[in-house]
Amino acid sequence: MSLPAAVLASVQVLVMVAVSPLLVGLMRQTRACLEGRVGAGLVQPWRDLRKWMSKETLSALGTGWTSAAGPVIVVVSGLLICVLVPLVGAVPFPSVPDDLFVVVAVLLLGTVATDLVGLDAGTAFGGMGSSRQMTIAALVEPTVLVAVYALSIPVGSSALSRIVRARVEDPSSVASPVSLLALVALAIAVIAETGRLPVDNPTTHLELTMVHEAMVLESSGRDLGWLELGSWLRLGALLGLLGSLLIPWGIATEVTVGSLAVGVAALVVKLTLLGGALAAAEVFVAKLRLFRVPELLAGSFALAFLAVTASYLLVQAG
Amino acid sequence: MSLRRLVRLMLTAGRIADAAPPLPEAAPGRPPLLAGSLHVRHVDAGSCNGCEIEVGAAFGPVYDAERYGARLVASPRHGDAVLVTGVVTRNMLEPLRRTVAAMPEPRMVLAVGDCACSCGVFRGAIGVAGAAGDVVDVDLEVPGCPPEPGAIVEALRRVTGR
Amino acid sequence: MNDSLFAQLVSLCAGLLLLSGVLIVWRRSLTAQVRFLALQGAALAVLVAVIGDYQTSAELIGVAALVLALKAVLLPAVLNRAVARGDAGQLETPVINTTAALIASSLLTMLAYVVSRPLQAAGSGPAAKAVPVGIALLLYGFLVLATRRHAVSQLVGFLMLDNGIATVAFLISGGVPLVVELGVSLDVLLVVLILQVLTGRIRTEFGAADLDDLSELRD
Amino acid sequence: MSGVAGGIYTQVSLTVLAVLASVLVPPAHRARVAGMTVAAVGVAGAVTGALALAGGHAGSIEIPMSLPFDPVVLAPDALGGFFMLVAGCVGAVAAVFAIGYVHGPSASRTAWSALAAFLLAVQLVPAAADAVSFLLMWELMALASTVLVLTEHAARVEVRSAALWYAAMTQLSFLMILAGFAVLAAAGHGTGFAAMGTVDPGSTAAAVAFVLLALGFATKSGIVPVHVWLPRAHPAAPSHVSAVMSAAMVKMGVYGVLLVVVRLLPGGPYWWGLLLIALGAVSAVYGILQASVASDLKRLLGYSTTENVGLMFLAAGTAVLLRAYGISVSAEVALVACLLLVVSHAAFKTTLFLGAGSVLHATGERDLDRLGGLGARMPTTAAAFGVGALGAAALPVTCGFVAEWALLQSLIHGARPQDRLVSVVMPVSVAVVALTAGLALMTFVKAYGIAFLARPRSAEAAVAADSPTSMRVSLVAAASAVVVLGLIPGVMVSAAARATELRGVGPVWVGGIDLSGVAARLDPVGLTVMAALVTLPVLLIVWRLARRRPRRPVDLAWGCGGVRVSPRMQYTATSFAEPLSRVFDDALRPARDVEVTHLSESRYLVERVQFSQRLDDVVEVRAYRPVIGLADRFGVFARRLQNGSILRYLGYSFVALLLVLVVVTL
Repeated sequence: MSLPAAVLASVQVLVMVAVSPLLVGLMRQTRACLEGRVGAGLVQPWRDLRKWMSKETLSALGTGWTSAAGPVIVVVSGLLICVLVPLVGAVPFPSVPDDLFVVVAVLLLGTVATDLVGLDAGTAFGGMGSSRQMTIAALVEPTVLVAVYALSIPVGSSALSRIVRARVEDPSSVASPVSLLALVALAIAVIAETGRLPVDNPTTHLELTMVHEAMVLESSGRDLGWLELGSWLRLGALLGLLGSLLIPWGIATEVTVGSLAVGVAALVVKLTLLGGALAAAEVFVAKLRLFRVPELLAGSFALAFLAVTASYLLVQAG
Repeated sequence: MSLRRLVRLMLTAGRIADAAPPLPEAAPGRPPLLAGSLHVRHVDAGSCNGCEIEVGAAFGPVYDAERYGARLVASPRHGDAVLVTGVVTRNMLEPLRRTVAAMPEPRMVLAVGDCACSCGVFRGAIGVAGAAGDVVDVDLEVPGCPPEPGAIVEALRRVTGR
Repeated sequence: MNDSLFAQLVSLCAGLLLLSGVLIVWRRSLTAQVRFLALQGAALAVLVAVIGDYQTSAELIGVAALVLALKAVLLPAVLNRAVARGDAGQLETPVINTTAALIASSLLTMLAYVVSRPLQAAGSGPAAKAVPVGIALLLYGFLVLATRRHAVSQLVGFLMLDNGIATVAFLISGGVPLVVELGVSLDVLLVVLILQVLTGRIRTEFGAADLDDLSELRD
Repeated sequence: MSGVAGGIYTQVSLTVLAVLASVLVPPAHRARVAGMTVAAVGVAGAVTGALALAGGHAGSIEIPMSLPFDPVVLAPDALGGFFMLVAGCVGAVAAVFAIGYVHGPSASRTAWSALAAFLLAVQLVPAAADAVSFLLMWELMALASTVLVLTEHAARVEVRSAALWYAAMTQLSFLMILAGFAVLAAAGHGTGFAAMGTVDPGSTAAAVAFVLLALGFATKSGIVPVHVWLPRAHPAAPSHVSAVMSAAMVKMGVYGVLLVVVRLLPGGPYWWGLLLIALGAVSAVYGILQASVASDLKRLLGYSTTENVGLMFLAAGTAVLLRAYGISVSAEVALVACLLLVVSHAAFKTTLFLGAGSVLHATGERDLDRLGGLGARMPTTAAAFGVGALGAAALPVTCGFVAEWALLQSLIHGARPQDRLVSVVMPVSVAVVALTAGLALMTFVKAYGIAFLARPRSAEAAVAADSPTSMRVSLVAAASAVVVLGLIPGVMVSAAARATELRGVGPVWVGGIDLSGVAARLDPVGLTVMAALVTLPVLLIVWRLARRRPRRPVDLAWGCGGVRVSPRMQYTATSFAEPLSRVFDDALRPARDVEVTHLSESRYLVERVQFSQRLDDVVEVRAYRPVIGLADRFGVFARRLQNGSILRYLGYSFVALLLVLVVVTL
């Protein structure tokens, strides 16, 4: 393992752990402001997390080690994504590629862990949440991979760092139809993967409309803390990835103190912009019926496919 | 509502929330862990729905209990406090006990409204098992029939200390 | 205008055309469909203007203005009136579900790409590369025509088909002569107006313009 | 005598020994003795395969025949050795599993003898160097497996119809392969593979032979639409047999396809690739879709085999297509991906079928809707099945992930804008693979989560206990193969590269893959180390928190305060798959029925609600039922001619004689 990559990875992990709860706080705050409320403040997720970690953890009869190990796996998968995805800088490890297929697989590992926690609870709601989440995850996968395929054609590699680096060197490529279509498709996929509106309502209290909440209904104390932190990390990392692809400026392409500082600052700015925009957009949309979600995902799939086609049609035209 | 009207409403309405009243003194024996973040599980043990409307208002935009760190949650496993409204009817006796038992320590029980505090007008009525205090250990009481949202928010602030 | 800027602008317009086509297939709300049709018309107009500027042909710029007026403003406005006279914001139930239609449209795009090689050979330069977009629009148009029930959607499909043909024509040969274009445009306008009047009449008589209901009129 | 030839002799003699052992040893010791001997057959196969893989054409056995053909030759090349190695490993593990598993009819003399013969046949199919020996082994494989499928025919009625389906389809496959080889032999003037290799791939004969062979091999592999035997035969057969059938026998179809496109007719035209891709893509999606809604555990695994074989066909087709277009680097990667899929599927499907067998052994249930809570009761089985499920869902760090990664790499690097066909087929294939992967994830989360987590849904599941040692040992062996091959895939990549004589791929560092041709590399060990580094601080925090406040057990899961929270309220496999079956309503066509019974007092009060759902295989209903109906009608007609009266038969003979006489004189 090379030293610069290791330094960058640790910086990314530390920054994301610190920032992703704040990102969630920011999104809730944005929503509160638009609804005319004051809001709980940026650091509220951190307060919640601190409390969960020190609270008692219950495990119901019939639940096994899955319920205990699942939340930790979710967090680890979130942290691994933060290592693999170019957020602060695009300097990959030589032996572990930041290949998007690997990233998706690690992401799915977290999804599976959450799902098994939901199933292990042995309640109707847990199973319901798992089933829905899995259905959505299964249908999102084609969109993600085809969008990546579209992004990888101009670069000739599915390694994220290479895609991002190409964008840093030639920012005009961001505005090409290929990249825009693929990014829109990817954005819908990210929304579905992270359980935001209109696919899932993160603030719902109605069991029958839940997806993510239903799976974690049975978790308490630090289990809940890990699960929530994991989902925040995942949200942060995926939004950060969209940010790196959409606004490639500021990404460190070499590891120096200065470039890392710029990279961290740029990451915070990008997350603020994207998180704020996402939260503001969420105020205006209602949750889709579960059986309308496949339509949305098919739409994003069609966009991803168009991006691939467009890359054949139009790339050499330029 | 069309998008344009919604945006205009947001711009004209601005901040709806009332200014925060002064911080009340902390509730005796409140667990320090719950300072700043209090997740509330609401149990309607047999209310006339008057208190529900007030609880809803307390978490609405005007009183905005969320700014003090309180939030309603969907499961007692996630909660730190059970908020009981209404007299405890016989059918809700066991579910109420179970809800409190299902909540991880440290936990609190808030009785909101006269019925939950002391059975109110339903004292001795048929099907009534008692007040919340007769069934579970109540830590904080909010009297009133129904209590004002401000009073509910104040009780929550006595726990969160914000 | 240099070659690379021209190519980029063409590809941008082509991208917009495709996107608006897919969005028309996607959305079930009639208002949204008409809005995206207007967007498509505008993209087509810009495309024509770009080609005109590149070939420094004043005639083409004129055609662009005509296309803009007709396809981005006039026809959508006519359709909007038709929609507004029905209940606003109505959703329709297509023959095949949206998911299948969207997947079909992705496959149609691919098909367009495969079959357009001979057409591309007919043209030259960077513009001809985008010919499959026109074919794809044509196929989307047919898809919409074949799978939608509402009369307004059918019109939208028909117009998209027309847009596709126009796109191919402009990309390959820099457009047809002004007179022909004028004639075709007027034809289309006439068709739409007649159909609009007809649907209006049908609605006042029977209360709906759903094709399934209309098929019962034969008896 | 070379090592390979010796290995083949050893396999044959061990098989004879195994048959003797199963016939002669008394029932009390039969399982142990016969099981170990059969396992030895498998080990011998694996060693022979490894030798053949290492040495290329390292040895041969010639059996002279008095027929007017070339001599029958068994001479495994590197590719054959690769498949022999895989089959041998699967067979050895399954045989050890069988020692503890067999009971009743599956412990009989016939079953053990058939198992030995079956294993030998599976191992020797890839050793064949001419069409005659290939077909002989192929037929032995078909017959032995049919006997094995029939094992439990006395106890369960459905076994008979399953065996009938299997026998019919497998003979159909044999006939098509026979015809295909016959065409090739006629064109190449010889039954040896060397003679057949001289046929020009562009000729009509080659095209006809390819179609016949591809369809024949597809039938054996369970490719849609000739897959109908697979979801029936797997639940019918004993689990260790299902494992060998699914993990080894079905692969022989893939071997056959590779034999044709790599060894006999390399450089076939592009449409061969398209045909294989189309067959593969349809099978992959249809198979996993059916698997995701199945609630019979072994039926689910059977359909998942269809999916995986579909992916292998897709990879092989991609290799042919890309090679025809001269994109040889990606073609090589696709070929290697195909072999990786073979190995990884063999590893995880063995694990899964043996795991299912273990569950069946402990509970007597295959229906997921009646399982649950087995994780606490059968920890070894649960862990092994979990690992297998991870592999089948293509998640890191298992061999399934590596294989799928390689396949995707070959697909995304295959497209070149100047070749329109390729650049259209590649993204469609990526979408197919992605959808398949997503649905596989759902399928195996369901299989594992419903069977092993939460609370038992039936009394049988509640009293389950873990299986005997031999079963656990083989389960652990198979599961560790899934993980080890996933951690250091370099081993299987080198083997695959050697089998196909490619140079564009190789191992990197401890055992990762380096696809230098497409500039992609993967090192699961590095990924694991990184994951461990990230996990360490988290675990430290968990440990400290757990010391401060240990977990408190409570008696019930949260059920909204409900008083009657029973295990029947849990989600079942059917309910888990319900959203998906709705999304894919048009493809699956489930028959749903809701029956509401009202109280007699008032129709506003409901006494009970009954929901039933039936999912038939659409292909079977639409394509096979009409054909079978036609055959039935023909049979009824034929019965009128054959009414058993001796006079009538004599009459027929007389008429026939007259006809012959007339024809001869004319």
